[in-house]
Amino acid sequence: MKTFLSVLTVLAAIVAFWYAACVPMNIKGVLDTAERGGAEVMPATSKARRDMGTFGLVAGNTFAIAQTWEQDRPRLPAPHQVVTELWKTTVMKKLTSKRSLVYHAQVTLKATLMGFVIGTGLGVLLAVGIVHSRVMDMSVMPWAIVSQTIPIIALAPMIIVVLYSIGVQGILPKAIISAYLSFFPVVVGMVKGLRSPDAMQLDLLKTYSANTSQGFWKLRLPSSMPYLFTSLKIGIAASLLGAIVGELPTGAVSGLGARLLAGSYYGQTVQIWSALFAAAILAGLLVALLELIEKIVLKRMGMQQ
Amino acid sequence: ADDVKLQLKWVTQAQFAGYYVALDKGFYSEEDLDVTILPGGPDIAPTQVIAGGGADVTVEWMPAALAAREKGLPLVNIAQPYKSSGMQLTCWNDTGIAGPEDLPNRTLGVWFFGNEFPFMSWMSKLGISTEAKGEMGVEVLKQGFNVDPLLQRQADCISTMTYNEYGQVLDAGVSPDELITFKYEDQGVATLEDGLYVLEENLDDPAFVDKMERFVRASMKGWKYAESNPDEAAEIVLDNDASGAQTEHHQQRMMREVAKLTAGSNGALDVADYERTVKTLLEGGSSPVITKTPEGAWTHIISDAALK
Amino acid sequence: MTLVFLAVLVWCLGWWLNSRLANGASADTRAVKLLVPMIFGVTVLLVWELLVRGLAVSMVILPAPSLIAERFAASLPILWKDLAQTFLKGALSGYIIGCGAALLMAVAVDRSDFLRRGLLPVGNFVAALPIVGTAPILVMWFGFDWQSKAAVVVVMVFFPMLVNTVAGLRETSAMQRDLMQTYAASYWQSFFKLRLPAALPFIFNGLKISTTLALVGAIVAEFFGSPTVGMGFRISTSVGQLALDMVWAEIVMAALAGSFFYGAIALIEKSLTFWHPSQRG
Amino acid sequence: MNTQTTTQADAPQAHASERAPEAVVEAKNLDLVFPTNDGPVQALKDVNLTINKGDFVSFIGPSGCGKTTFLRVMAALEHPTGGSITVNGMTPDEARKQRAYGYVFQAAGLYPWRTIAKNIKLPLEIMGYSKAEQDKRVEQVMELVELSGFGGKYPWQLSGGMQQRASIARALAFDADILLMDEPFGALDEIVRDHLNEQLLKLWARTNKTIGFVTHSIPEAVYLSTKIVVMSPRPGRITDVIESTLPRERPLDIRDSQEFIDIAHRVREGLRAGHGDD
Amino acid sequence: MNTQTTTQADAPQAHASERAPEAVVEAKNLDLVFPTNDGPVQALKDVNLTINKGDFVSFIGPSGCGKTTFLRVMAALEHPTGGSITVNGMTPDEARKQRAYGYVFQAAGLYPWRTIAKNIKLPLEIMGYSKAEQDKRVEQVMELVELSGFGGKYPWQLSGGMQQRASIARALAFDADILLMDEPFGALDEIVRDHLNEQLLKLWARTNKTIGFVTHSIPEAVYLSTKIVVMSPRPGRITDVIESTLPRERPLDIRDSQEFIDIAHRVREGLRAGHGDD
Ligand SMILES: Nc1ncnc2c1ncn2[C@@H]1O[C@H](COP(=O)(O)OP(=O)(O)OP(=O)(O)O)[C@@H](O)[C@H]1O
Ligand SMILES: Nc1ncnc2c1ncn2[C@@H]1O[C@H](COP(=O)(O)OP(=O)(O)OP(=O)(O)O)[C@@H](O)[C@H]1O
Ligand SMILES: Cc1ncc(C[n+]2csc(CCO)c2C)c(N)n1
Ligand SMILES: [Mg+2]
Ligand SMILES: [Mg+2]
Repeated sequence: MKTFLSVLTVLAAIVAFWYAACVPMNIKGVLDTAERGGAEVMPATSKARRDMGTFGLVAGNTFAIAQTWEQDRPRLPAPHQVVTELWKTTVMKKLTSKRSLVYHAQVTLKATLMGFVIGTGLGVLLAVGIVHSRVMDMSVMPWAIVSQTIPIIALAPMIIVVLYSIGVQGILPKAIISAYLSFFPVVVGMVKGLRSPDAMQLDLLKTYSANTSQGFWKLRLPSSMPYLFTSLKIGIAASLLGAIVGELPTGAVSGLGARLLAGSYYGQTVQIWSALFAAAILAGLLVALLELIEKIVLKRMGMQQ
Repeated sequence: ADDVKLQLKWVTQAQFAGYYVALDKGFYSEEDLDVTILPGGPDIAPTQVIAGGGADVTVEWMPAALAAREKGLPLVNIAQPYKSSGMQLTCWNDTGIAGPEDLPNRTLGVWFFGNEFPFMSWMSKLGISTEAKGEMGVEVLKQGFNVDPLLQRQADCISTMTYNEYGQVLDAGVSPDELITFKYEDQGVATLEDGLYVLEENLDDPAFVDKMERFVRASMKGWKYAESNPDEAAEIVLDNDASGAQTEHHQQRMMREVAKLTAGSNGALDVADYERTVKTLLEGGSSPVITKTPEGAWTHIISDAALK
Repeated sequence: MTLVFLAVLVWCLGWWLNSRLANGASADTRAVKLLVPMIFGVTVLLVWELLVRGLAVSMVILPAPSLIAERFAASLPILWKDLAQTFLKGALSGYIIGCGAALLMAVAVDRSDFLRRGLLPVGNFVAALPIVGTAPILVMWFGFDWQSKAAVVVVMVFFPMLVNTVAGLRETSAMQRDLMQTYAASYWQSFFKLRLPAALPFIFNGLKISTTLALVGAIVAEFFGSPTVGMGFRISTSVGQLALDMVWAEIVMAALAGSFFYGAIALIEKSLTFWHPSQRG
Repeated sequence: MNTQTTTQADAPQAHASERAPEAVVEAKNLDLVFPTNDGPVQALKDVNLTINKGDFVSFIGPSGCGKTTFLRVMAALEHPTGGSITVNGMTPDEARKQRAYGYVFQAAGLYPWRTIAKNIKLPLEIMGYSKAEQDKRVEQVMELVELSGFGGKYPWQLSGGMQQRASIARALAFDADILLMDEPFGALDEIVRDHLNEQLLKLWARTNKTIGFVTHSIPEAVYLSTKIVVMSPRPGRITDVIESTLPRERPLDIRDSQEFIDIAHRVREGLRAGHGDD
Repeated sequence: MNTQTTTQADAPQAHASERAPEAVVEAKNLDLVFPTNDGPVQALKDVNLTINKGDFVSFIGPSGCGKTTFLRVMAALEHPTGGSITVNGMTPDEARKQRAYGYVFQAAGLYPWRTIAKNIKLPLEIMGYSKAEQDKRVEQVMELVELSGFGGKYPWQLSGGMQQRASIARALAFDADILLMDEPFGALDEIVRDHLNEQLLKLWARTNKTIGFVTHSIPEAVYLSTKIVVMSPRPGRITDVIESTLPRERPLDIRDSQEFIDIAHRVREGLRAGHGDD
């Protein structure tokens, strides 16, 4: 409840700031339109306005302020424009329509989930290998880090083409790009988690002469749980980003990535923003779902007080 | 039916109306073809896709195709539905630009990703450096996907296509007399756009050649239908746009403009146009796209057979 | 086919060599710790080279490492200019601004329970905005040069850094805080003497994550508009020209710069958080 | 069980005749309930206690009876859910602001990023002692707890007992009026313990500090204290308060005196009763 | 100092005449050096010790003298840098593989995601006891350490002393030949301690386990042990090994006997000598 109130206040502050920011951001566009419409603008030509500070423009043309929140192609769309667009493209459209964000979100979601499963599965396996094998630890870990310094957006088209040339197409290439982004946080988190038992806890098992698999199931895995969930939450957000990036070199025909791109292509800022928000909301929902599972699991395990 | 995969150069839009019309009107199935149209995008190099076996035939601009050929990817032009170039440079009138001689010391938006070659040739012909702003140089920006750099006045001029970006500038509320445009056709540096290209080795296969004949025939039928029924063609394009981002108004206008560019072509490559393109590219200044006259970069076998 | 067979052989050989080294007597020496990943990397490169040649993979799909190396060596001046533009100007300045702002914000958030509760969920939301969408917007706002790349980096690194720092500042044990209470230490005293040192491992976690984000972010942003220099610019133009060797040369450069950056931060971390169990090893 | 009320009521008066006692801590009907998810835990119930200036009060009782909790209430680290408590006539919170407390926790709780010497220096830095004074005091207390020479080591390089001694040194380094110690000598052997017991008594006599001291050792409680508080668990309450009749000057061999043995016996009986309770 | 060699050399023979002793642990010239960043720390130096089957051996000495380290060497948790040690005629590592050890650590070290009962069950699961047997044994040892009824609680819901008792129960739940206990009763009050001491002696008598026991309490060491090992620090070494002459049957009041007091005196002297050393 308290959280809710705080979030609400912060949101209100952000929205207020956002509306205020719209004024200087959009004033030039508004004045250009107004000038073309024959209105009296100060200064009169677009060229002169270009060299003026935005706040000076606002001060000189107070009549235009209201219009900065209603522009067609604003530099910064006003909150209500984004919300309206979101509303129009989710609730007001048939779910199967190509213009429905829900439809596009669902396309992206499929690739995201598939990539997430592949990525986290691989990440966990790799982490287990790294914790149990010195060779893996010493040779793979540095390269896992290097792999993340490679700009995926440059690699994505090539991944798609290479997979294409060996006959893999459809959702899988996108999922692989998504997995590429999500495996790393899981590896790092799980390695940390699997190594989190302290010396005494490990020594205890040694005195029982427990074997490696017992050590894994009875000590390492349970103590890695909080780390696992933290990295899963980062991982799913990364998966979503990966799926969106993966949509671009497959022709960006559908999915949130396609919406983002199309919006960008036609300078439809409102559409970009609403697709952006849809992506963030989707990520939020996925993370919230994981959080719920985390709560249940940790409670069952007695790790949450 | 024979499968054909067509890779487009850009996203689904009226620029490719002929193919969508042929698909939708059943021209392809009449020829016993099962055609899949793969949309392109900013992150897709059609030449790379065809090299990887992802497509049988691709829509590409000739400079990029010839460049790929020199890089060791033997692409061959089998048909040329676009007769003339739609590329132009669009500037604000109020910046004082009246002719090409006013371009130095300006900031220009240019498309890269294989589309920069005509611009480079033009600049080299004008003797303008693209390295830095100055008396004899311009500042070049890698333009993104849209016309914002012009609208936001981050650039004095940007590249536009007659059928697409130029319309977007007008849609933003700008009137044509606020702008001045330099068509590449008028500047004598036009290069061929939107031809159909296949891998050379495939042409040794009679079955493939036969397939392509039928494909070109049906595509041209689609193009001619689209030219004469622009609104219907635009509608078909809209139906095929899976992203749901295109608007009817924009596609209808695009179709009309595109029709002007395809009007002069029956599908066969005009060798004079080809040679003019090669000449332009060879003159491409310090780092020309191609360094020697290409051999075997086109063939009339298919268009001849298709159009007889 | 023999080349493919050779590739398999090289792989097995490399792995065997590493097993010997990693489980050997001198496994903890600095040399071996460097050698093992090196051998792994060389093995991967060899296998790549052999496979590409053995399977006759087209150079426009995947160039062989030898070709990439050749291109790399031949294009050093261009690579350096691109690195300066993208890494030094874009990524680094964005990294410093973003991480610095996040640190300050974290302190503010940590002081006020209200802000923490209200800002963190909103922050998590903003962090989930996909860069592919934010980059074009920021290019539109901040222009084509490195400033917009820095802005993208700021947006990318801000929240991972904020979340980590806030978590770190709350990491102290109850007893450690109680001790400060019995001294009636002021907020800033307990901040500098207890919470900041205790938070360091987390702060470095955030800093390390941010290094990889920063470079990738700057490169990606260049796809959406840039001057005619920069790693992202070079990559996207080269792909259009099918100059895949150049693309890979830039990727190698990015990986080198990124790894170096990461390594530098990790080194600082080691010297500042030597006391933490994870560093005592 | 009702020894409690009588003893407590008498005690202050008995003392009063000797010298005017000045109450430092006064707890009245103190209650403390921890809300936990499987029901509330009554850690302290109806606790009444007066501690006078210069008292050395030991708390003894089975584990879980609330000794730590009561110490924490005195130091304003925990807030009672019922009753009242004053320290030097103020609330514990105000007293804490005046830096009235030195606290030794049940576990050492040294900061791992500081060396032993720097750990001991911590409160001195916070309270703004001069550099020279800091160094002098660190030197002194390290000697007192026999850790000279270990100043440059990090906590994890020391054995458990050495860490505990460092944490005692940390609490002794500055001049707190009230010293609260939670099983400070638990991890130490008898010799060191005897030595530290002696040192602590000397320090107490010299500085006239008021000391609250939790221990599990009956002889230690009897040897050190002017007042022994016996507690029993579930709910945590005081079952007996024993005023020591031993003199303030206490050589180690006082532990063989009949008086000592009698008091120890009474404490043991009280403890046993507490254990029988549950 | 030279009591060490004589006592040790004599001891096995002296015993041998009573009943045939069977050496369980034999340490010869044991050295252990920890490499740390400010130079090596000699934790054990030239340690010689024989522990016979059924012995109850206590280790006592100032903190940091190497008691924990020696226990860890016996349990193969630490490897000596010099000398040799055998357990049941094998290396400690081999003995560990045969599950010869029950170990109680200096801190409780319970797994926070397991309830008390499940914590105690852990070794039984690992060693493959049947479900029914597991439950029976958990029941038994929980009663032994007076924790019945707390089986369903999680560790953080218990006070420090209760956690320590749970960890003792965990080590008693399975049939290890050798029980190694590192200050198991340090956090408990005297009453519980007395009770657990008695219980431990009974268990020892019944099962004929060999027990290694670290304590800081002289009476506890004397009351429990057949052999008391006195150690001194820097470097950690054995200064005295005292064979107890007390009978195996030991009622609590044996602590008032003269024999008891004499042994305790000798231990105290040994300890004091170790302290004087540094
Ligand atoms: N934070 C807490 N939340 C819930 N219960 C608590 C908390 N702290 C202490 N308790 C409970 O309060 C009671 C008193 O605890 P306290 O730590 O004061 O005991 P103690 O006398 O110090 O025991 P010990 O000798 O074992 O240290 C115990 O039953 C304990 O379980
Ligand atoms: N991991 C380690 N690294 C370095 N030095 C260590 C380590 N463990 C122990 N020591 C050192 O070895 C010596 C013996 O330590 P040990 O823990 O055996 O003492 P102890 O007799 O058990 O003391 P206590 O009674 O305080 O538990 C000490 O000086 C300690 O500082
Ligand atoms: C990154 C990027 N590269 C190239 C183009 C240019 N382009 C490719 S196809 C085509 C025809 C018009 O739609 C145009 C203009 C672009 N827009 N964005
Ligand atoms: Mg306590
Ligand atoms: Mg120890």
